Amino acid sequence: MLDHWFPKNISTYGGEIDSVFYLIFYIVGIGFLLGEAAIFYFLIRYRRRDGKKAAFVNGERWSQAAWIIIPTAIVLVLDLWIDFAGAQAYDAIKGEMPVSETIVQVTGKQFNWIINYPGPDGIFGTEDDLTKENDLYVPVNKAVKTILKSEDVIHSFFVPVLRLKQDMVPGRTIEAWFEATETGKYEIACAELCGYGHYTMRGFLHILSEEDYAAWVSENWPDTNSESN
Amino acid sequence: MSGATTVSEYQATHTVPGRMGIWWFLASEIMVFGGFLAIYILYRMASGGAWAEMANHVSAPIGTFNTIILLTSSLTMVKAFEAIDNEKRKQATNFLLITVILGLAFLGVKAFEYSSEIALGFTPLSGTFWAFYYALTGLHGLHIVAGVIFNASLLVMAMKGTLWPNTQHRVEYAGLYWHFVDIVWIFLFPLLYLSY
Amino acid sequence: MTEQKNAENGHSEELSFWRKYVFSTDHKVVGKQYLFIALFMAILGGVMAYYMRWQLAWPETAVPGAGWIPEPTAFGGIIPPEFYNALTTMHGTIMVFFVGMPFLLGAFGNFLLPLMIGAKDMAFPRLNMMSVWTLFLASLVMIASFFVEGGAASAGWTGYAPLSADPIHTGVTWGLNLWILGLALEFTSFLMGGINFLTTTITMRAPGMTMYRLPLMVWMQITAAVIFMLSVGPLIAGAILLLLDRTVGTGFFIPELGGDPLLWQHLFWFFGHPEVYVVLLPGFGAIMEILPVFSRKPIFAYKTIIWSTIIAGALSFLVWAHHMFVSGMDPRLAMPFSITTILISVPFAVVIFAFMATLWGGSIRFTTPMLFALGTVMTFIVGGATGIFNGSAPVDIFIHDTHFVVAHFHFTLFPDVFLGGFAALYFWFPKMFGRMMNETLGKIHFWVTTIAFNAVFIPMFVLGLGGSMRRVYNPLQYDFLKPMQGINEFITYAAIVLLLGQFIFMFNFFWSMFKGKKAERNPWNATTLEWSVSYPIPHDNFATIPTVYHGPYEYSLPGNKSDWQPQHEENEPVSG
Amino acid sequence: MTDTKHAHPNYIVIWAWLVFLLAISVVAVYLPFSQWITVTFIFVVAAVKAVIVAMYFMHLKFEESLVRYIAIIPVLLFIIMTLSLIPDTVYNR
Repeated sequence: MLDHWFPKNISTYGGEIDSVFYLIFYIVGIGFLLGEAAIFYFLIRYRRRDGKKAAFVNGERWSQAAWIIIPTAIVLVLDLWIDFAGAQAYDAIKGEMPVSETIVQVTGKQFNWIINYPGPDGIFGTEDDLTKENDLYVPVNKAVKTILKSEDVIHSFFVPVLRLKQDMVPGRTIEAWFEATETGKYEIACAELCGYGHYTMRGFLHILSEEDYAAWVSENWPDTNSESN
Repeated sequence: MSGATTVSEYQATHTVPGRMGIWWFLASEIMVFGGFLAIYILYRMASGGAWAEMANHVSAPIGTFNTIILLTSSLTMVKAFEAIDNEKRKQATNFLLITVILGLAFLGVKAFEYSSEIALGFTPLSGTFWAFYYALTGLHGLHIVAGVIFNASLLVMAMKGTLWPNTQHRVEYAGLYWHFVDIVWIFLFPLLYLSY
Repeated sequence: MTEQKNAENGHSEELSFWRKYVFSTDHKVVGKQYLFIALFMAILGGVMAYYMRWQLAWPETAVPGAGWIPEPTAFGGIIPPEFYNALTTMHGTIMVFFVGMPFLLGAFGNFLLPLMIGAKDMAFPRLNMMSVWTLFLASLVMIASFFVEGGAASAGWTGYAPLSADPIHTGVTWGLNLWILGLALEFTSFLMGGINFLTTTITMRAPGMTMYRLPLMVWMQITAAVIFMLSVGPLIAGAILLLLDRTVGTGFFIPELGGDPLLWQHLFWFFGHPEVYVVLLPGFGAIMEILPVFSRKPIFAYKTIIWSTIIAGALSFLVWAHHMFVSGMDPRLAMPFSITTILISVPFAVVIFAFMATLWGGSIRFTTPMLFALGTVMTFIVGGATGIFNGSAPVDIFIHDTHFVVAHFHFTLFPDVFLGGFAALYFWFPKMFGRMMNETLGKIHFWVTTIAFNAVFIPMFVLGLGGSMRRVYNPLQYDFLKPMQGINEFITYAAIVLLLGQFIFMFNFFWSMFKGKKAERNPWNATTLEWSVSYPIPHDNFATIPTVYHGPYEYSLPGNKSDWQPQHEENEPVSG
Repeated sequence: MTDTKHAHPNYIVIWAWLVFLLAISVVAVYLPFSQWITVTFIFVVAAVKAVIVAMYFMHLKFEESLVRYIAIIPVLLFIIMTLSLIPDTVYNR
């Protein structure tokens, strides 16, 4: 049932995020149901009846306070469990960035994504750079490093299927990576309010198979490609 | 302050409402100036010494002179409070007068400083250091203005004799505020004038 | 009572209409003024919510009831994106700063605090009057910002720089300047109020009213005041610098000129998270008064609750970066802040468990205030629980800035401000206006509000998990959001029901004020001091300052025949 | 209104100390120490001056503990905030 909630996941680390979510969902969900059930039970069981006086329990004694200390201790343990699972997942995503051959620079500006490919030499700022708007082409099953920048205001590079979201801050260079496991054409969205055209900031992520990607590369860099061959 | 009669042996505090209120006010002021100083310190650290060139153009002697003025005005303010505690009205009035004059002197020196800096072309738009310089000293200056106005109103009351017997404790509250503004300057001075 | 007046309050009889009802220094009148400002601004915020919801459900169609808005703000009821962004921004700002705070802190704090501690008025009555008029001015400035050229602020209620720092990015010029000024005035107003609350509570309690005999409402008010006072300073500093960026042309938050946009976010959230508790705690305080009264039981673990909320307040200063997990800040900061964030659920768990334990063994009466109080607790649990998802750094990568977050904070603030606020209003209405509110209408209002509220925001969680971004003008732009448009339409229907349901309240409120059943002095048999004075309460509250003999929640004491023991009566009350 | 008579120390001596501290911090700038030592020194001196003003001129020394907490907690909070912002604002830009 829960699978319907999320968009499709085609990222190598998307599963980690989803599983931490499920972990929290089950822990919190069970706690939630128990809590609400207890309240409902108390409300029915202890509703006002004629001639029945309420108990005088002020919770000042330890034996009484135990009724809230023990559940709180359980909450604390579960919190630490969630923290621990979260820390592991976060480390896998944001910790060491894997070595990647494909590097792309994405620059947000009102209201477009400018996508720079370094070309075969792998260096930005040389002649063989290629600039596109809103269309990002990457190979499947390869770690891709994105260098995120912004020209004017804060944007947020959001690819739902990759579980990737990273703000682009003007004046800073922020790196993020992903590795897609499926080919296809997916949407890129801006997730941070960036002005009146915020909602139109839609881009496309084209995940190409190895052959298609090679074809795309040779199409865009015909000369250098033949040299390097 | 109509309710001040309820201070009784049941209270956990012996501080009267006026002083307690001033201290809470100062606590919030500490956070406002603290926020300002934090932003300034962080930017200064991030600039990696690039501001030193800009900071070289403020005049440390004038800043030092102004610091002495403000420290002295704090002294006269607290002396006025002492005089009030000792029921020496004439002395209290005199000390209040000196405090007001010193506060105005501080503002005058500051105005001279501003005008000479602007004459040299250093405006709030001349770089982040200058923007901070004008923002920080400007906000501090506004506090000084407020303090001078408050002190002057107390001075007028003292001269007319209406400060006693019900409102003389205001000198203490005005003093607390005045010393706080002094403390802010104690930090602004090395931050802006010395640490290049 | 009039014979006993002394020189100090003798002037209260001769006051003109203006001094009595408009420029009054009486904390009870000031509290009511806060109440009316809050209710008026709530209507405004609610209408904005309606416009936004309509646009999200049926994008770019004419909104019924928006035809009056002149061009170029709207076009014959069709809302353009600029205005939509202004609506989201102003809805957030108004609901948090001009409804939540005035309603819970301003109205109930001012009205109840001196009564509850047995004081004749606030420590600084004139400062109190100034605080409400500053808020009034701030509200005017906020409303005026809609009418200046370029429209109202549209950079989000968080006002992230550099979108907010330079008019060229949004096209909003004076609208955003006025937004900053309005906020600054609002902060000033509540700083004045906070100083008053704290000083009054510390120095002016009645004989016998020790700190551990204070009603929890008072404790929550002063804790909130301290939190506000300590957190707002850096944001005031930041706001001044932002205003200088916009008007003078400095570059404190503009990267090309050497500024750092992320520092604004740090400053905003250093204030922003504590601010949530500033709004939250007084609402909880009201619940803590109401639950014992209608369970006829002492609140469970009084001191533990006090210290839990103080710990939560202290922790709230150490969690701010959880709003910034994907902001591009140093990623090493994320996990420490994630841990503190999730740990903050512990003190709140204590409070919620204490609420539950208070119900246990009680004799529960389901009056309207009690229903609202229970509704607050039961829906707030959802808000608290979903906070764990947001607090977990990896999960937040996906759900950040989606409607999941929107649903989460509405699930914390709506129960607290509106359900809790309504609970308080139905409960203390007899003391404020001398009459009872209609119970039947109150119960209908409760069920409509609670059910419609859940129908609005539970689907919104699903929307957020589907990836739906917040503040998006037209969700149909994105293919992956199109299948979920049905949810959006459902939410809008529910939101309309929620808003229409408030007419029941408005009718009940104004009708009861003039035509309601006359209230007895203590209609709920409550123990705290405010119920020891009869309506109309004179300017100086108590003819003689009461002496306090008991804690605030001595219900169903074992030796007593009646089930309540007023704080100011040494022995058990004669009339059961 | 003043509930208790304050103890009044000799304010002129305190003022003399403040001016002396001001003088050595100004002089320190011109001494040939490394920048870090100088900066640390002048800020330590500034802190000492602030404490002296607060303790004597503002009578914090003679106040009850509650008032001292009101004064100290914001200062601590300011220090915590500044320190925890250093990793991001200073080194991550």
